Amino acid sequence: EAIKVRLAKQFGIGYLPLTLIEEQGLLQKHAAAAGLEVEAEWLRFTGGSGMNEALLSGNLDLAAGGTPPMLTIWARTQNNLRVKGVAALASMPLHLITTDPEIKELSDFDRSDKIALPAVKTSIQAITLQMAAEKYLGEGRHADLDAFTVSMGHPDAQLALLGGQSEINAHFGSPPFQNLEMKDERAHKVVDSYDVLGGPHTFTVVWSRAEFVEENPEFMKVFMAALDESIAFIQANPEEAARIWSEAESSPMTQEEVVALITDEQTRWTTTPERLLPYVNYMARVGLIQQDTSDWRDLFFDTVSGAEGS
Amino acid sequence: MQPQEPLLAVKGVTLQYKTPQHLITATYRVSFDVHQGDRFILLGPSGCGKSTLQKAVGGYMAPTEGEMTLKGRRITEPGPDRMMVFQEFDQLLPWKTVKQNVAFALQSAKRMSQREAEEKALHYVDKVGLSKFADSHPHMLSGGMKQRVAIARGMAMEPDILLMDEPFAALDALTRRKMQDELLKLWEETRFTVLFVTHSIAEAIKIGSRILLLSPHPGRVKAEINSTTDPKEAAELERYIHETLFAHEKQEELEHV
Amino acid sequence: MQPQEPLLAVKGVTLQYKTPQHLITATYRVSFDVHQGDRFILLGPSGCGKSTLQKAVGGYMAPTEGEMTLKGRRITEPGPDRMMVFQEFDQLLPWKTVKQNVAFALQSAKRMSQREAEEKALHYVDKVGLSKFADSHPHMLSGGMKQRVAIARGMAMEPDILLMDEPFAALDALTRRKMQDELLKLWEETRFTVLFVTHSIAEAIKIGSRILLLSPHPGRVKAEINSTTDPKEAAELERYIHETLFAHEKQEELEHV
Amino acid sequence: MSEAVARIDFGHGATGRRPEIFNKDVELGGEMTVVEQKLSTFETLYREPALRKLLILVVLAGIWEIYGRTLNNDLLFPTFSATAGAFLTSVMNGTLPAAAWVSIKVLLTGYAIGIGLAAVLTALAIASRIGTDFLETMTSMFNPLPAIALLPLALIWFGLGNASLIFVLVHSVTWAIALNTHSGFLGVSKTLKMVGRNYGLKGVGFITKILIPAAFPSILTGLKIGWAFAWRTLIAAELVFGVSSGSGGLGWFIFENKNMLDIPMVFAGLLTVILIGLVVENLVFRTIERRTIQRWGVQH
Amino acid sequence: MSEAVARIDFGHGATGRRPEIFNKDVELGGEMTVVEQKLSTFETLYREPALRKLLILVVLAGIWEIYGRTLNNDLLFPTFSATAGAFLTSVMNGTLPAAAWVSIKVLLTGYAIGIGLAAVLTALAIASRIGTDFLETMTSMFNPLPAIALLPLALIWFGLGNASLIFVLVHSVTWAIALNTHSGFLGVSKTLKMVGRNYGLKGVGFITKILIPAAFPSILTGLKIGWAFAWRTLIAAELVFGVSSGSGGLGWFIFENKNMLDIPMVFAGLLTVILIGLVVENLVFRTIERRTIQRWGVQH
Ligand SMILES: Nc1ncnc2c1ncn2[C@@H]1O[C@H](COP(=O)(O)OP(=O)(O)OP(=O)(O)O)[C@@H](O)[C@H]1O
Ligand SMILES: Nc1ncnc2c1ncn2[C@@H]1O[C@H](COP(=O)(O)OP(=O)(O)OP(=O)(O)O)[C@@H](O)[C@H]1O
Ligand SMILES: [Mg+2]
Ligand SMILES: [Mg+2]
Repeated sequence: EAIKVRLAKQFGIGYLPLTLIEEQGLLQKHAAAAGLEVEAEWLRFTGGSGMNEALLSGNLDLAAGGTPPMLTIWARTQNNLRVKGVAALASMPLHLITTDPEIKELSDFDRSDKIALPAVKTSIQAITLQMAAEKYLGEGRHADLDAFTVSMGHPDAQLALLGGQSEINAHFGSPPFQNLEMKDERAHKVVDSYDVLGGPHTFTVVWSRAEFVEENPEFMKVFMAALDESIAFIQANPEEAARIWSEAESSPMTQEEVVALITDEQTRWTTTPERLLPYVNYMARVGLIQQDTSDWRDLFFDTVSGAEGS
Repeated sequence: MQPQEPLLAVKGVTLQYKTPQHLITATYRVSFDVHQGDRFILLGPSGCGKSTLQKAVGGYMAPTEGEMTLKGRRITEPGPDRMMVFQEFDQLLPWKTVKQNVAFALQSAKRMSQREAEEKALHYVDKVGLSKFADSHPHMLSGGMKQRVAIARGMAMEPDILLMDEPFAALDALTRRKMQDELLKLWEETRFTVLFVTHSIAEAIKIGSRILLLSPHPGRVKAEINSTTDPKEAAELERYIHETLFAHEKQEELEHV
Repeated sequence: MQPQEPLLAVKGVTLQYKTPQHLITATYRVSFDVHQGDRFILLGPSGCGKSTLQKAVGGYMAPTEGEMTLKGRRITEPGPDRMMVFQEFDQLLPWKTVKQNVAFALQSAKRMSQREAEEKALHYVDKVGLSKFADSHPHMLSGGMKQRVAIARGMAMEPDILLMDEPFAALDALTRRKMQDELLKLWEETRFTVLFVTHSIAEAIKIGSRILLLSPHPGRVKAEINSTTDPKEAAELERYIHETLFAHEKQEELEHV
Repeated sequence: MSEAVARIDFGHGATGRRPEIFNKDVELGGEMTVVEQKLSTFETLYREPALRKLLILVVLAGIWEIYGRTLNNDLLFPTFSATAGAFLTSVMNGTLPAAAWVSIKVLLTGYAIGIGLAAVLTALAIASRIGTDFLETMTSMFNPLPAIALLPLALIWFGLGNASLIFVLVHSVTWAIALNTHSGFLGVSKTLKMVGRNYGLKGVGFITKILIPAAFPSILTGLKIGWAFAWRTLIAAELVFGVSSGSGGLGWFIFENKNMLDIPMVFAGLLTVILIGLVVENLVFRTIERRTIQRWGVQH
Repeated sequence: MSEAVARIDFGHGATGRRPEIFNKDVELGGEMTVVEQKLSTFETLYREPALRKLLILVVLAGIWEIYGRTLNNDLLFPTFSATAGAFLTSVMNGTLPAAAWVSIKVLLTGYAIGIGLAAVLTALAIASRIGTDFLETMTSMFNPLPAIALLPLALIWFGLGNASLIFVLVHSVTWAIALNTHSGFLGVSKTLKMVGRNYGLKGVGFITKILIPAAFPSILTGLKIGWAFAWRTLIAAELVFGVSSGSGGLGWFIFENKNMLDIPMVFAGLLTVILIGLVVENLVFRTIERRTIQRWGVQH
């Protein structure tokens, strides 16, 4: 009997491993090898919150998105549904970019400036910004920059930033938007999340409900195998991966641009979670979530527990 | 005195309009009986509650006090057994042509086939002299023409009891006479019962077999009398009705002078 | 013959209603002159275009052919110098009380102060016998009462020319006579001009100083005659008008028989 | 009461056999006492609209509670009691009232401007044919456009913040009100229009003194729809348009709590919208209706 | 033409001096020729609604083009010509028609169900007092709720995909139509209602044969508003609800292109919404109006 799975991803280069799995039929391939039959339905969401709702209502099995939605739902469900991470997809840096030449560092922001980011206070960018503020401006000043932030989707933020006709003069984005923005001569980087966290950190993750994972251990193995293969493929054939991705997403970026994104020295394609604990600890400390842990393995099913995460 | 059961029995009926601010008594303890085949006229000054009485008989208003029965059964809701011709000009369905307005009533109320209904409708539309306008919509008619359509509709329905509220008021002398004659002719044929409101005493005597005289607002019964067909008696009756209805005003006028 | 300039000159006026499907000619080349102080009556069968003519004089319709001038100036739009009393019952503003309906007209058209307008309004509301209902909204009135409010409004405005379309049709004999007398009394006082539509030949002779007889649809001028106050002449005139208006029908009837 | 005092047989017609009845004392009037039928207690209660509505609300809350309990999925659909608890908490700590107040301020501004714009458009439409065509064309073109379509223009013209929000609100309010008002104006009885013109009223005077009162039921419906859609749009727009932190309204309150998966709080935010809707309907719109439409007897 | 043929002086009243006029040949009728005033060419053209509307559209497009050029900011607001170009391209390669078709299918389903539900609610409201209260309460409560509020329930009841979208659409359509229909029903003249009851019509028959045609202008306004808001909601909801691969509608088309920063494409998607709006207004709603309201003479 076929196992029906519903998987979701969002827009962006961060979901490249999933795109490859879909486009290359890796799930079916590994399922066949394991003697299973898998029917996969791929869904697209525009944000983590809709995805979480779909997951909670049993309309979705594997969700993929940024780390905060996963951490939030993890913190909320440990007493009931037990939603946890399945695997990381990639570690990528987030850049705070501005077009204002006056702004060199965080302390240069003032009332007249506006920083666009996906969701004030709750998105990974907003949290990273707070952590950056704590680190660069000093203890207890983590919320100082919140007053300058504005929630806005990446495309709109980029248009506003580069369109230059609004008061938005900074954008805490994500790849590929930040890379495209950096091409503009007025743009420069103010903060790099890797600096804030002290090294690479996971950007996109896959998560699921305990019920599904525990009922389909074989499928989880198939999924992990497919994920491993696609990541290996990305590392081995970045050009080919770029081509497949461009085609699947009908991206307007050139092949070179996509390859550059994939092979960016800061980007790491790995299923191993990196530097999630600082996020969890920080979010728990400022009260964004009610749970805390000192072991990153608490955040994940045993799919990746063999790895050396953090 | 009258062994026969009345078709419509109105017993001590008080009709009131209630609005949040006001309580208006339109008629006060009005009683009368209408028998099968009567041409019963309601006559009274403007605002004395004639239309209100008709609406109550039509089943649109429940009396505050008293009782109205039709064939022994209490009147509780409107129905096609009591076909109404209203005083208002907007009683035609604007989305139907003249012919359809009449035919639709027949189809709805009598479950006639469309064909049959249209034939009958055309017949009555012709009777009121509107054949040329059979396919016009009501908004293209003059006031008097609209009222004639309503009359045609009422007559075409051949109801047990036809309630007509000043149907001929908007008609010129000749058309009015024609309509009166049509009504009487139809009555001769089918002997239906009609409850007719009018302002014209002459019309009351001509059309009616029995006449109810109402006092000014709120309407109470002043008299209920028989009509006549004899011209000399009619003249006398007319004078009498005139005096009865306007006695009060006459006195007042005298007092004023 | 008549050196005096007419107040209202209607010259060869054809009035038509155009709808996507139809073209209806309401009146055909009608001409007449109304002089200052005339009580001019339009008399004719139902649907002959009397209301249409009034609306054209009122400035609501432009003639397809011909010309209408008021004091030598072509009529192009409605205005308070030609106050209208319509045939329809829904001519009162439902959001104003009886008193306000009259007063509002005075305030809007004559820029009277509210106080003055209300005083005058009450005076005329009293004249039509509705003092008791001065603070009622129109939906609480009977058909005849509504028309009386409209009459009060028309008279209160004291316009150059008062256009009345069957104003008394919904009134009972007594109220009607009272209203007729009020109108004539007012006319005695101010000698305004009135263009009056009626169905009653007797009323035409009583109210009018000059009478226009129209043919059936489409309306054409059959005759324009003077009225009279002499009772004997009046009877003769009534008979004459009756014959003139209904000659055609009489013949037809004869042919039918 | 009056009594038959004389019987004279006048007529000799078909039904002439019947005795005639004459009441002499009618003019005198006498005291008019009316004996009314009493209503049962149930009917008296049932006649009270506030009670009926309360009953409906209680039933709805009950259904919510029961459904929430059977579903037993607090992260997706909390029970009524959990929502009410969250509501009380956030009312107590002031966050919810603050957010609601921010939204209401913006909303009322946008609503007022929208009404004004609708008035202008409808006035033009009534005044001339090209105005009618303009209104019809604009409405059919712009009314279906979602708020995101306006984002670029809003950013260029008004920048971030409330001005842009108001712009979007105006967009969601204007067309609905204009459509209803215009169709209301067109439906005003020909006679009433003639009466107004007869008074010499033209232009603005004609519209405010004749058309608006005469078309009031339609306009009020437009206002109700506009009000509701203003709320919807505001809440959605706070997400699309971005909110500077610290100044968020109800939309932001909902969105933020949703992001933190604090679902009872999300529902508390929605409950606030519902409550405001109920209050406005029953206090504002009902009162207007009672004072106008009902008193004028134009709805039956 | 008729001619005065006799002059007899009947009266001797105040104005009795004037000669009397008698036209004998009136009854014969004669040919009735009417000489009409000619209209100027400009006026003839101006009387053509299609031309006037076209003019408005051309002017609007012109304004767009000029504003777009002066702004010269293709990232925020492309010119009309750039948008038209993108529109043509995506029509040619079939992506836009496909997306539009997906949306239209969902939309029509939701719209139809919404109309049905509104009909039921309004029927209940007309039938009983508690029905009226129910409709009023539900409308004032739920109409202001944005689509996201329904998301959890939609997910539980219908799962992902079109069924949920339709649910949200119904929510955006029903209340507006029900409000308009109900107020239309209430505004139907008392006399017409009495006429209907007089025919023995009750319940559904009364509603379909009397109330609906009599309240048609109101209902049509409700339908127009519902139609517009269905579009708005659909486009916004496609983003909230996500899409299974390859099945996106116009909302998704817009979102996707925005993500790729292909702004002319985004505007081409919006232009499609506008065009559909124009077509529906001028072909569907106009035709209905011409066949009903205009023929019946109920709007002036
Ligand atoms: N809808 C209403 N609300 C309140 N009062 C009303 C209503 N309709 C009529 N009335 C009042 O009831 C009384 C009787 O009205 P009705 O229409 O029955 O009079 P009528 O005899 O038909 O008069 P008319 O000959 O003028 O038509 C009047 O005093 C009127 O003010
Ligand atoms: N709005 C309209 N559209 C089309 N035709 C109309 C319209 N109004 C009136 N007519 C037609 O014009 C003719 C004259 O109508 P008008 O109302 O002037 O008659 P009238 O003399 O006032 O009749 P009545 O005495 O019955 O009121 C009628 O044949 C009628 O069908
Ligand atoms: Mg009456
Ligand atoms: Mg007329």
